[in-house]
Amino acid sequence: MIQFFRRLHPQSLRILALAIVLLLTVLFFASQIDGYFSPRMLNRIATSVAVILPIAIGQAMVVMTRNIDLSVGSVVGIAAYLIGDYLGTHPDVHPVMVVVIALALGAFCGAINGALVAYGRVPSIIVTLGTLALFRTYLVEYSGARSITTAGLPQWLVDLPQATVFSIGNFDMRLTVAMSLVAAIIFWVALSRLRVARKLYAVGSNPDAAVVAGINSSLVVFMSFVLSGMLAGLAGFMFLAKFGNITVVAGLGFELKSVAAVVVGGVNIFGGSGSILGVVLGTVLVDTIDNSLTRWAIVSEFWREALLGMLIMIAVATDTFMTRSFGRMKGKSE
Amino acid sequence: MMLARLKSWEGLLLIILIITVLANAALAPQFLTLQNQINLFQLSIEKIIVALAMTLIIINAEIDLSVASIMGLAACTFGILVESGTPAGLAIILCLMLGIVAGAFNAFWIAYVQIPSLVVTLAMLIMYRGIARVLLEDRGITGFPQWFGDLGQKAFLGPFPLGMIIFVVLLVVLGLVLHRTGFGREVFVIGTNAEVARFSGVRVARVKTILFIISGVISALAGLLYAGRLASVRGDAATGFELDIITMVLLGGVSIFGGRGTIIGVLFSILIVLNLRNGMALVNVTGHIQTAVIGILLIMSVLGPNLAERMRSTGLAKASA
Amino acid sequence: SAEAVSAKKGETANLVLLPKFLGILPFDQARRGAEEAHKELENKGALQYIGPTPENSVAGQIEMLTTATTQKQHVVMLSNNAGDQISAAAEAAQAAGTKVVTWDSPIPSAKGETVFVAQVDFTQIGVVMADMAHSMMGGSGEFVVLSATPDAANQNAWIAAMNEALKGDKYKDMKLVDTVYGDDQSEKSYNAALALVDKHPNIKVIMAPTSVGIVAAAKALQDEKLCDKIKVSGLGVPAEMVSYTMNGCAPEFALWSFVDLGYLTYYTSYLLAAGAIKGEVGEEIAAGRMGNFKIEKDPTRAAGNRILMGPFTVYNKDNVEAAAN
Amino acid sequence: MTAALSDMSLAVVPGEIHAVVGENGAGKSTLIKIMTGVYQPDSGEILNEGKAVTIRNTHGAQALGIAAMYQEPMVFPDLDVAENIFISHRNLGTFMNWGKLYQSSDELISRLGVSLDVRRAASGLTLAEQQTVEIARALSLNVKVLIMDEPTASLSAHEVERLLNIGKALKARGVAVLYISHRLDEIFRIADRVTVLRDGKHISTKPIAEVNHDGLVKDMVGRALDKFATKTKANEHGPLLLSVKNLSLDGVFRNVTFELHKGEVLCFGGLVGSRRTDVGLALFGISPSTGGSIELDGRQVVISTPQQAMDYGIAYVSEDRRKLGLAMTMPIYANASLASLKKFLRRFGFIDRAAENAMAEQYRERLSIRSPDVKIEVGKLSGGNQQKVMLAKWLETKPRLLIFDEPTRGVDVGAKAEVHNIIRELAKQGVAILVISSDLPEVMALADRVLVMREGQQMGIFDISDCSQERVIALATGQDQVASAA
Ligand SMILES: Nc1ncnc2c1ncn2[C@@H]1O[C@H](COP(=O)(O)OP(=O)(O)OP(=O)(O)O)[C@@H](O)[C@H]1O
Ligand SMILES: Nc1ncnc2c1ncn2[C@@H]1O[C@H](COP(=O)(O)OP(=O)(O)OP(=O)(O)O)[C@@H](O)[C@H]1O
Ligand SMILES: [Mg+2]
Ligand SMILES: [Mg+2]
Repeated sequence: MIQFFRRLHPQSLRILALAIVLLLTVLFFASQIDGYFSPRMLNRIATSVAVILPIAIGQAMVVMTRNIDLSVGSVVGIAAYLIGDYLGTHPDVHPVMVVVIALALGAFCGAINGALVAYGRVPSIIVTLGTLALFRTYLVEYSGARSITTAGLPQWLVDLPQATVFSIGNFDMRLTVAMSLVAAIIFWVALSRLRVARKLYAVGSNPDAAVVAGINSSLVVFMSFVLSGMLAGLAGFMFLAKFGNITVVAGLGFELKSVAAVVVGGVNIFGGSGSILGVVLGTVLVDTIDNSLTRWAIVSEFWREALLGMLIMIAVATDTFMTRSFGRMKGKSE
Repeated sequence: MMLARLKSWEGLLLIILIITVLANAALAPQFLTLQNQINLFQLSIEKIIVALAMTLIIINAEIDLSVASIMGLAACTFGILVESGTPAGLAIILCLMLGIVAGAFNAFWIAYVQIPSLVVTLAMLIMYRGIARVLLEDRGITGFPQWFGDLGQKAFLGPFPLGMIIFVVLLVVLGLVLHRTGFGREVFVIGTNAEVARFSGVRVARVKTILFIISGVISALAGLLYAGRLASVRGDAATGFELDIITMVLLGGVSIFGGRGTIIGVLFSILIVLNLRNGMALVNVTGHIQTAVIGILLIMSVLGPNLAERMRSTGLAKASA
Repeated sequence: SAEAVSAKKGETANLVLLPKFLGILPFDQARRGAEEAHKELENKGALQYIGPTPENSVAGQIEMLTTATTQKQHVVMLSNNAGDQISAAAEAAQAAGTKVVTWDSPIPSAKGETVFVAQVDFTQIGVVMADMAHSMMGGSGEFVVLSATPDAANQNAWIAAMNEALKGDKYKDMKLVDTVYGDDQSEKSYNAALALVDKHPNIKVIMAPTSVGIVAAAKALQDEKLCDKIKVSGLGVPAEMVSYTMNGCAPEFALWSFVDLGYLTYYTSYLLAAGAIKGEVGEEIAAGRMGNFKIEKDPTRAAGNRILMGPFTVYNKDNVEAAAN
Repeated sequence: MTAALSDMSLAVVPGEIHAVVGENGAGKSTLIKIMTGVYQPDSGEILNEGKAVTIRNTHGAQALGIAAMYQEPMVFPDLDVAENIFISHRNLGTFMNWGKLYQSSDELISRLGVSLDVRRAASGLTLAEQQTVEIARALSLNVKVLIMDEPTASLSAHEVERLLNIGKALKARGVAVLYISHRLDEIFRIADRVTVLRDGKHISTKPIAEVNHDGLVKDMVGRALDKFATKTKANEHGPLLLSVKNLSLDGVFRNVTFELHKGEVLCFGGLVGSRRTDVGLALFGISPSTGGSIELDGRQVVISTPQQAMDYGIAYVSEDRRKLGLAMTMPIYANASLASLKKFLRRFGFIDRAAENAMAEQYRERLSIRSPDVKIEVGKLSGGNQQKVMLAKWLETKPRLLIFDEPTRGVDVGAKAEVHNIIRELAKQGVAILVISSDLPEVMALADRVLVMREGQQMGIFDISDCSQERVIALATGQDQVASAA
């Protein structure tokens, strides 16, 4: 046991604690909800997580550089709406091209944020509070109050949420879930293995030292926003596919949801540390709580939000206490 | 040096404010009427009152996202109490105490367990709102005593309603506390570097606790004003106010990283936002555009000086080369 | 009874059409109706269409109503999203001479409201919802409601009316087991629909009296291939619902014309502004192409007057395609 | 605004150690920041191998083979030691090879003769360990010019020795070393030439053979200064104030026992990481002890918060002024009054700004803090002057027991003498003083008694009359045990 703690990196301690919290949460709800351990439930949570996960990953990268991106919800809305609109008039565009357009749209929005933060030297919370409103306003003005409906979308897109990569028993690995997972894995590997990606941590960890170490901090911050926007664009695409009916409020509130997932996932809100694995666990944890509460028979609709807030707090507190006591055990073992 | 910088920030805000007021007066004939000037404050009175408390919190390098939910919770609790026959006076006191409890609960996690305030108050934003929802479910409550509604709506002192008087009093009191007292100094030091404060014997946890309690009780007070002004409450009372409040504080030149900012700057920023919104509304600009304009102003107010500074320094370098 | 009051063209009436928020189709349709009437009546005044953002709807509506009062607009046409919270501002408006005509969603206490232009009779819509559920469920079994927000006054009134109707003998084998809220957001409504399915395995119908909720629920059930077991019904826009009606996910739903609602609201407001009517019970107005309407006491609220537009259309396989185009 | 640096000329030659000295705020750090591209010069040029070059940023400097260790260690707390070392390397491939990274860093670290777990996150490193990381980082780059800005400021004799050896080894390999230090003895030991700066101006550059201690000091300060003497006899002191018995903190230090009288100076000697700081922190209530007892005036006390310590009249001048000592973006007066704010409070908790200013002004004069007035942000002062502001903060609390942790870290000769005078003066006034210092000459100059620690253990405590630098080093490194075993 002692040896085990000794070998763990502090970041791994955090993830271990988080995994235990997730496990406890799942066990608790399994005792409360009939048929909780079913492929169907797994599918529900997986498809729900699939949309928010890319956003949370993007948010995590921004937070790691000591910034925050409050505009992601509006970017999701813009991407979902504009692509839906575009497909209404160009139904024959190749699916891959559609995804590329979604990423590019998101990246463009992210680049605006990134340029203002990194080169304009405006604090990110100010920039993204502003663009949160600006992007949404653009969408409202552009839409002319029209909604995107499934009727205007090509069939492949409407069928996409059901598209299954493979099935294990009754559990279908849906394409959107697979896309999200692939994105998570790419960024997980990149952030732990790719040399340039380590600069993200360096810049967040000590900006002054980053300058002295010859790291182009501005570029790193700029890129983190571009990536965050790009991933929000991807989420916008999945949002469009999954929900089909897009109004101008699409994605409203995703900013706080993604920040919640990121901080529950153990990314230091003051930058410099965090891992994609943690973000995945955090996103899954928050979404599991949310999805389970709506299915918990004894909880009335009106209690849900109060319990959600309470459970998030308990999860964060438990995770904090566990990480600290693991840290102490590790300390003693050294 | 720092003072000069802050002064120039406030100078900038003052110029923007003057331009806004002049433009409003020129474009909207009704703008300068007394009633409109009072309305302009009244319509956002709860937000601007809470913005004062938020100023202290952000200078302390913390954030309180739960303010709007505490406002809603206090308003709903008041509704439930009055409905169940509690005298309104007693209900007011109980609701203010509820604000203290909510603030103290935030403070416990932030100051003593040391979980970042963004995380704690994000969870509490959801939880306090949820409790308000539990209290009122899908109902709205009206039928408060007449005097309570009057306090929220009618002139209280001269032509001014109670909310405006509370705002001015809090502005002066919190301004003095922040800029003239030892407590205010500690708020600044903790915001600059909490470890330095701790190593200098400042009771960091205590200062933070007091701040979050102030924030909680002022939010509750604002929630009650809201209930009075609208003479009714609902589970969604004050939803989403937190971002508007934070916007006002940041536009006021308060650093989101703590340690810098002034009450005067925030006052100017509040006046700018209120006047701008009012002026745009009077010339029939719709809600989205109003929000977008405030957003642009927020970004430009920081970007503009930054760019000017950069041009000046590169200009100097060229001149000397 | 007295003659219906006709509108005199070319008067000056400054009117504001204030929806719950901007950016969704029904409100835009109401605007089209109002603009149609505006042209028709050759109003020399202005018609403003302004609205708040969805996340700031309550405060925004109050702010805009107050501003309209300051501007001395003649009438504000309000689709109220603030419940009774707006009544203080509405009373202030009335006191300053700005009339408040509500449409789509009234002020529950009617305080500060001149008259409510009701799209349908709220009691009747309750009965229709109960009937649609009845026919889809074969008269027995469990069903649920997926509403907008817990604070949406009109949805709450319709659900209350439906609950009242369900007490009738005809519906004695039907049980409403849950009411949840999708906040008029696609993603929340979609997830809420799926959660309902999991939580109540025996339900036969999801009744969604909101145009956002009903499509989201239909899409969710279709995606999960549950349409043969569970049906969706409620209030929806034909253009958005057509595919689900045709494939049987949502065999029946109802709606009225928002264009007509805007048109009628405009006529009412114009006449009020011109002083041709006072908004009192018994007055009758001639509303252009829509014919004559009478102001009556609103039987669905404790106080307040209304003009009942009606009727509404129940859409199914036979008529939805025509309406969608 | 006056220029931080003007008319500066400096030439460094391969295979030479070139020392740069000057008072605090003379412009030494500014000079090297220009050389490494952190700042841009307003005028003048830099020649590299005879060609004029513009160094736009650190990369430009690195490309020219210039690397620097800055005065304030620049580490990334969230990254581990190995990554910290190799962060600015560019040609290590696209992907991280963690195994190789750890291996190379291990090698580098052991070349420095230190033991440091390269997998550790840098957040827990002490200042000295951070400095080790910086040295390793500079070494890992194939440098032609290595600039060291006060590398020994927080090192103790043993580590200084090692560092000087590294410097000599680099010189032998043909590297030009620019060496900045306030410890003149080091300069005489390793420098080939020495440049003096004063008030941002170049004063002189001479071969080391042509200068002596007094001459150098005169160039730096502009006047002659007494060299501080080694004490041989303890001063008279007053009654017993503090008695510490078997003080322990689990896993950190144990069984520290000493007595301290009013007017007495007790110095803690030992190697970096020997946990002297932790003893200080325990006495100040930052990390309260878990065992043993503390008696003040013969009464047992429990100190579990800094406020309690301060109420007992204890003050602690931290070794890390940037992180723990000063609010860098706040003015001098606010920092100076911070620990004694209560004194300046009037009715309703209002601050008496006039009194506060007067106090700050008084310290500005007394400690000769170089700054036009007391409204200047502390972060804008040079390192040594910052140190003095921190001193002012604690002196103003009028403590009975004053704990100095590396009180002259980064302080120039003149100021150092002043600080020493202040410490002596305080002792004379009856303040009990505890000095944690890695600077052995300083220990010898100040102490009445010396306590030596090693790896969290008290190795010995003795009177200054029984003390020599050799004895302290022997105890601190454990050589005495080796000797007695042999
Ligand atoms: N960021 C800054 N802005 C303005 N002036 C500065 C800044 N940093 C330093 N200075 C000023 O420049 C001068 C030179 O400072 P520098 O840090 O180079 O001194 P130094 O010789 O390294 O002193 P020390 O021995 O204390 O480290 C000082 O007068 C200082 O106050
Ligand atoms: N930011 C900090 N907050 C609290 N404690 C700190 C901080 N930085 C350092 N310390 C404490 O100071 C100790 C450093 O003291 P160390 O163990 O190096 O002994 P030392 O003999 O004082 O060595 P040195 O000569 O480097 O000061 C750390 O172990 C740690 O407990
Ligand atoms: Mg220096
Ligand atoms: Mg130390």
